[in-house]
Amino acid sequence: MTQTTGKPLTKERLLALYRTMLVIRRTEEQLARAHQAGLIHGACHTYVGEEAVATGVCANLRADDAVFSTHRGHGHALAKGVNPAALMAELFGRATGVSRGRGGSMHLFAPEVGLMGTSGIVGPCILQAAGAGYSFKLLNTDRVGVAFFGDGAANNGAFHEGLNMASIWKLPALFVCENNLYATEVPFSQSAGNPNVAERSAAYGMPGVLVDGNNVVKVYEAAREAVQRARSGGGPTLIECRTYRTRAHSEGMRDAGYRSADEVEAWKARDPLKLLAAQLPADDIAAVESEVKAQVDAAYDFARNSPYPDPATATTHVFSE
Amino acid sequence: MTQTTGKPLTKERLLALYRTMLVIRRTEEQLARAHQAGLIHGACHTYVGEEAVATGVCANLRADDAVFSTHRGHGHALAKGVNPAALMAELFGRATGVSRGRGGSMHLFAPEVGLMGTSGIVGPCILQAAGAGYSFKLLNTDRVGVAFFGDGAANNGAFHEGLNMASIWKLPALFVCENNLYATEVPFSQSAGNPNVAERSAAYGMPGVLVDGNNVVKVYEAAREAVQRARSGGGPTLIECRTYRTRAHSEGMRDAGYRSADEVEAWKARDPLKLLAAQLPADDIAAVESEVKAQVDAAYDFARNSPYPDPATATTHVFSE
Amino acid sequence: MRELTYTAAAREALAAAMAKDPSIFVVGEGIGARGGNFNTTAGLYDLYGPMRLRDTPIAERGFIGLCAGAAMTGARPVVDFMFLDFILDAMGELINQVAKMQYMSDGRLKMPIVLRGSVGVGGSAATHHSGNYYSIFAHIPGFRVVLPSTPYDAKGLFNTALRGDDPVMFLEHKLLLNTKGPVPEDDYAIPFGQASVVREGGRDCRVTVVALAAMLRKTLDACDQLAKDGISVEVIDPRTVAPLDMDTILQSLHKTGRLLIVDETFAPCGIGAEIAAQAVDRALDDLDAPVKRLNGAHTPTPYSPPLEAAVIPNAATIEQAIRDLLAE
Amino acid sequence: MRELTYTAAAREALAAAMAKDPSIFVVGEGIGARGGNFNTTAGLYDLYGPMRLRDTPIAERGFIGLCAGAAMTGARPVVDFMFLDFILDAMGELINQVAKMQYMSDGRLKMPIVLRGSVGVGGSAATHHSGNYYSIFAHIPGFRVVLPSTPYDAKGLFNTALRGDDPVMFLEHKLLLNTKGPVPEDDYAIPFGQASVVREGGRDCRVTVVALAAMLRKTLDACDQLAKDGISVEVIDPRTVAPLDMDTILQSLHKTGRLLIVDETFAPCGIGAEIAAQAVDRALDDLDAPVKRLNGAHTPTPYSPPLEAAVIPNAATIEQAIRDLLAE
Ligand SMILES: Cc1ncc(C[n+]2csc(CCOP(=O)(O)OP(=O)(O)O)c2C)c(N)n1
Ligand SMILES: Cc1ncc(C[n+]2csc(CCOP(=O)(O)OP(=O)(O)O)c2C)c(N)n1
Ligand SMILES: [Mg+2]
Ligand SMILES: [Mg+2]
Repeated sequence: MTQTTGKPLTKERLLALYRTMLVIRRTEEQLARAHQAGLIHGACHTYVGEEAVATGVCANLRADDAVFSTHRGHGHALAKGVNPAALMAELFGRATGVSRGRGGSMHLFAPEVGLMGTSGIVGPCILQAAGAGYSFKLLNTDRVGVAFFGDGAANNGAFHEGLNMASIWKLPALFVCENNLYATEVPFSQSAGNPNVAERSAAYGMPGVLVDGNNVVKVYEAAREAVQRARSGGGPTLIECRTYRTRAHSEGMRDAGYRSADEVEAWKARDPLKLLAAQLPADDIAAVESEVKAQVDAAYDFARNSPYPDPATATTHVFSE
Repeated sequence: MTQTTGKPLTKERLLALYRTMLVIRRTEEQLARAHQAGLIHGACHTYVGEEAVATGVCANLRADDAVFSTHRGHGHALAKGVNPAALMAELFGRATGVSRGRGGSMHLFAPEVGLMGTSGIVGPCILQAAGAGYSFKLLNTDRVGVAFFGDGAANNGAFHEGLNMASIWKLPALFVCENNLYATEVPFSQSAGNPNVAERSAAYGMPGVLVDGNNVVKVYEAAREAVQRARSGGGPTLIECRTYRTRAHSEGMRDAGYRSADEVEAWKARDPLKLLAAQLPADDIAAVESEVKAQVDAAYDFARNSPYPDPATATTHVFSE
Repeated sequence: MRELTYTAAAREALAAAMAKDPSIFVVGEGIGARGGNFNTTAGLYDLYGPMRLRDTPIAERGFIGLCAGAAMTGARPVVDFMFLDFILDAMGELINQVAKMQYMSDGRLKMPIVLRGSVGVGGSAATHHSGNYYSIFAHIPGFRVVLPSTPYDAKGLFNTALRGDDPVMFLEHKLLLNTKGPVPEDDYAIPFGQASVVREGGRDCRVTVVALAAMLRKTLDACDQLAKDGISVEVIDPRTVAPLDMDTILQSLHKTGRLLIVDETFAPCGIGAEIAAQAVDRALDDLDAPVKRLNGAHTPTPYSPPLEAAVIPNAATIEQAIRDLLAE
Repeated sequence: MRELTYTAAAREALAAAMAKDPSIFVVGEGIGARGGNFNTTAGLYDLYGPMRLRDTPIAERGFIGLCAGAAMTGARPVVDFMFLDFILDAMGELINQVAKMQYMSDGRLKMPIVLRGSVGVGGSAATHHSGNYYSIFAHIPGFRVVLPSTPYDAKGLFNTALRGDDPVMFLEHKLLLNTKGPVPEDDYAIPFGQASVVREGGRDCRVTVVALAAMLRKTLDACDQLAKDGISVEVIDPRTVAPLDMDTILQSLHKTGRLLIVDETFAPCGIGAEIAAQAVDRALDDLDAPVKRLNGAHTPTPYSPPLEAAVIPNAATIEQAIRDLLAE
């Protein structure tokens, strides 16, 4: 486990973090409503409750750093700089979507801002982030590759192979495990022989750190240190963020029978937005709130009014020419 | 790390261990000569230098315990009870081979004695041994599943997924890592972020033990404890045996440029047969030696004189009927 | 007759088999207390508990390898993938271990393992949840590959899968899971390798259509349209693609002289190519026209409804393909 | 002209490309200081060191996933599998990530990754080291699939592979690796999708044989035998199976009226089925006889020489198949 260091964050910085978390929250809430309204054609996994993780990590990244994400990727996309309008349009299947309607919730691509893709398959993002690290090192840049993934992915072979390679080759990469205690309805404590993900870093000879994933400042600080290490040739870091998804695994799915109401309430009481808001002036919070509301409303209108893609484009770009 | 306990082994027991190791050694040496003579049609990976591992582990197993092994599987086959004649015949591609000539060096099957198969692919044996454990537990038996695998396999996703499942379900299984320091010519220290395999057991919440893989008594004792634990419902164990292959990765391959002559000599000085022989009466050793020589000579004659399989059988048994 | 959904029909077969045979166990993600993402195991956990209904970590390669070991040592695993796409991480275990084990052990080991999962394009599932891999499994020796298209077939073929000693890929098209149909209560098994002539052509019928999985319903819809114009079509559902009942297809072709294969998945090296290749090898003289294939586009599956619709055949394109073939 | 081995020819292309383009790196087991199990990278480690010649752990899925990420971010990975069989653990990465990335990103990401390895039956390599997976990769959209049969083609096609931005499967039959042939020193590239008419039939030629990889040499041997009886055969090597140059095959078929596909690997849903299916679709009127396939047996590959020989075509069985087809 490593120690985080550095100066306390300014109010402006904290407000910016709050703003990003709020964009994610409000966008997700809008998506949830849109799902009920039948505007989303496929799956929709929200990030509600986990906003501090993407926000705290991505605040340390540049646009040319590469993020690889999961089925639960809206938050990573937004924190990395994807416009809520382009995200919503994607889930609505529109040509203006971030993936031009090809992907939906689980396949978000915005290489322009370093969102190199989310994946409907659990695991690959870990390897791809290591690969981005390889590329960045080979090409002598100081860019870093970042993987976000769930606790469920930590039991997958990709975790083992990816972390080991990143460690032996000292690749500039961050492995951010969002341990929300469940993979769909299966508790991590039941599927992991050792449910402390950060501790597993020892098996790879890599620094590992456990942070409160609902505390955006803690996440930010841990990521800052890891990013600095990566950029300066110090190699990869595993960061386990303990957090919680407060909505169902995916929209429209039942959310009962596998976790207690008390547990959900206890985590809601530790809502990452609430925790940060308590440290900031109410006026500022209110201002951000109305700004974000306007942005998300506009995004929704944009998405809803965007055209569907032309079926004639359904087979383009299978190959590079 | 666990403590080994139990009474010292009797002379008879030690001689039996010596005998098994010697059968492996002499069979391998014969196979190496046969390879040079062109009698072996495909690959041949010998177990010379590592005999104590298979011997010490299998001495604790019953015929109905299931062993799953690797490309370097001759030693496991012999220690589990396969006849040297059937093994040699297999490498010579004969109908009398343990796999009827279908497999050669890397595909040995003798379910009659619990050798459930060796594999030319690195990794699967780990999962299959866990699966045998699952089966044995489901069917309420006290049988155990055992995987032998190299250090190279410990970096493979199969290791991660297999050990984790065995641990969470407390399967009666042993995972025996034969850490001979190299995967072909790649040093384990270069390919593993943490080259202490036994320590990795912590990542799975499983007991792990490091033993001197050239000391058959140490291996025997560690395996005894692990087998007892498995049979009595205590779940799996990871055993790392540090050992060394003193011949080339495979017969006919160059064996230079990646390890020093000094290193090889130092390990030869710790030859597992020598170490055990030093504790036993020279007469007894000599008697075993001549017995084994006769057995291996006979095996060689049997194999060489066996018929090739009938080409008409080349496509049978793809399916069960 | 009683009607059941496709999923319920297969579950009935599974439940009956588990009641009889304690060596059967199911693994998958959420197939325990949750009863399966598609209700494939609903109710069974309460009866049999975790050893027989085992929720797994997200370790597809791992649990297939584990099931291989279990199948080699006396158990009968059923692997429930939810979406079959997740099987790909386990291709090494499947192709090099599961499919080869009986052969390599010269028949001394058995490999009674049933691998099931939803396949196919539909419902904007997008490219990681829309795969159809049956042509690949039919290419590799050692698998039985089953593609039921009705609840009746689902139960009968699942029964056969559970009783044999071979690895079976039991592939359930996602658009069929909730479709209903008559399913007898009794315990029947449909042998592998028996195609079903779903719609018999009349005397004057001049075209045979082979349609697989979800394409069957669309083809029958197209045939209803064509019937209005007095056009008769003989429709065959192979039901299993390995083994493939080519005889039934060739019998029909002998009668009609024309063959179209409608298959949602990719054309190149697909099961449609195999059927066409066997037709031109064994029945050239019966062919009054080229053998045609109507396939999904050779592209990953897009999400957005108009894009998704554009990459797979539908009743209208099937109807047109039949008309075009008849015009040849 | 200078003669090189197949492996040396491909290595020449790789060495020249690495000298020019610092974003190319190679990964594999023993491809660093050791220079590759088959000498595919001999000499390069001394020039470029470990960052560009990277020995990997035995983690095929892992390093392919890693290379996918590297290819998405500006590097050009070459994956050297030694035996292609080891690729199977990475099928999920290949099918769901590598092959789909360009499409799913709507062309904004490229996937310049070359995957190479030895394939095929021979030398008692036994079932885990004898795989041929090209029909599977041709089935899946998104791959270029290359099967060179001569040193000349190996260099020219490898050059094309290294210059494009698509995932390329570069498959080297193990029996060809040490074969020698003329290879120009200059820097030439052979476009994908151009079959080569290896042996032109005479005017009276009544049969076209498509032969792949190691089957080409055996087919030519068979043709030499047939020539003694005055039988002329036109032989075509597709060189790439995706894209597949069907036009060249159909042109020949138009001339000869008969088609045989000789392919070592499994028949069902194989590339031979695809060629036959396209022939009967597009050239029925040209067919004077059924299209025939001669394939390896549909079985895992056994080790023992007489068994191994029994599961693949040889010059004698090819000759017989041609005679039989001519007799139809
Ligand atoms: C390889 C693979 N197996 C199974 C699934 C189905 N699946 C989708 S999400 C999920 C749970 C993921 O859990 P976790 O990684 O903890 O992420 P979370 O949803 O909790 O954020 C599963 C099993 C999948 N997408 N990919
Ligand atoms: C999945 C896979 N990748 C690569 C190989 C090629 N290969 C055969 S043996 C070997 C080295 C194995 O090393 P280790 O596991 O340490 O076993 P050892 O040979 O040292 O006993 C390799 C890379 C293989 N057989 N399987
Ligand atoms: Mg989770
Ligand atoms: Mg080793």
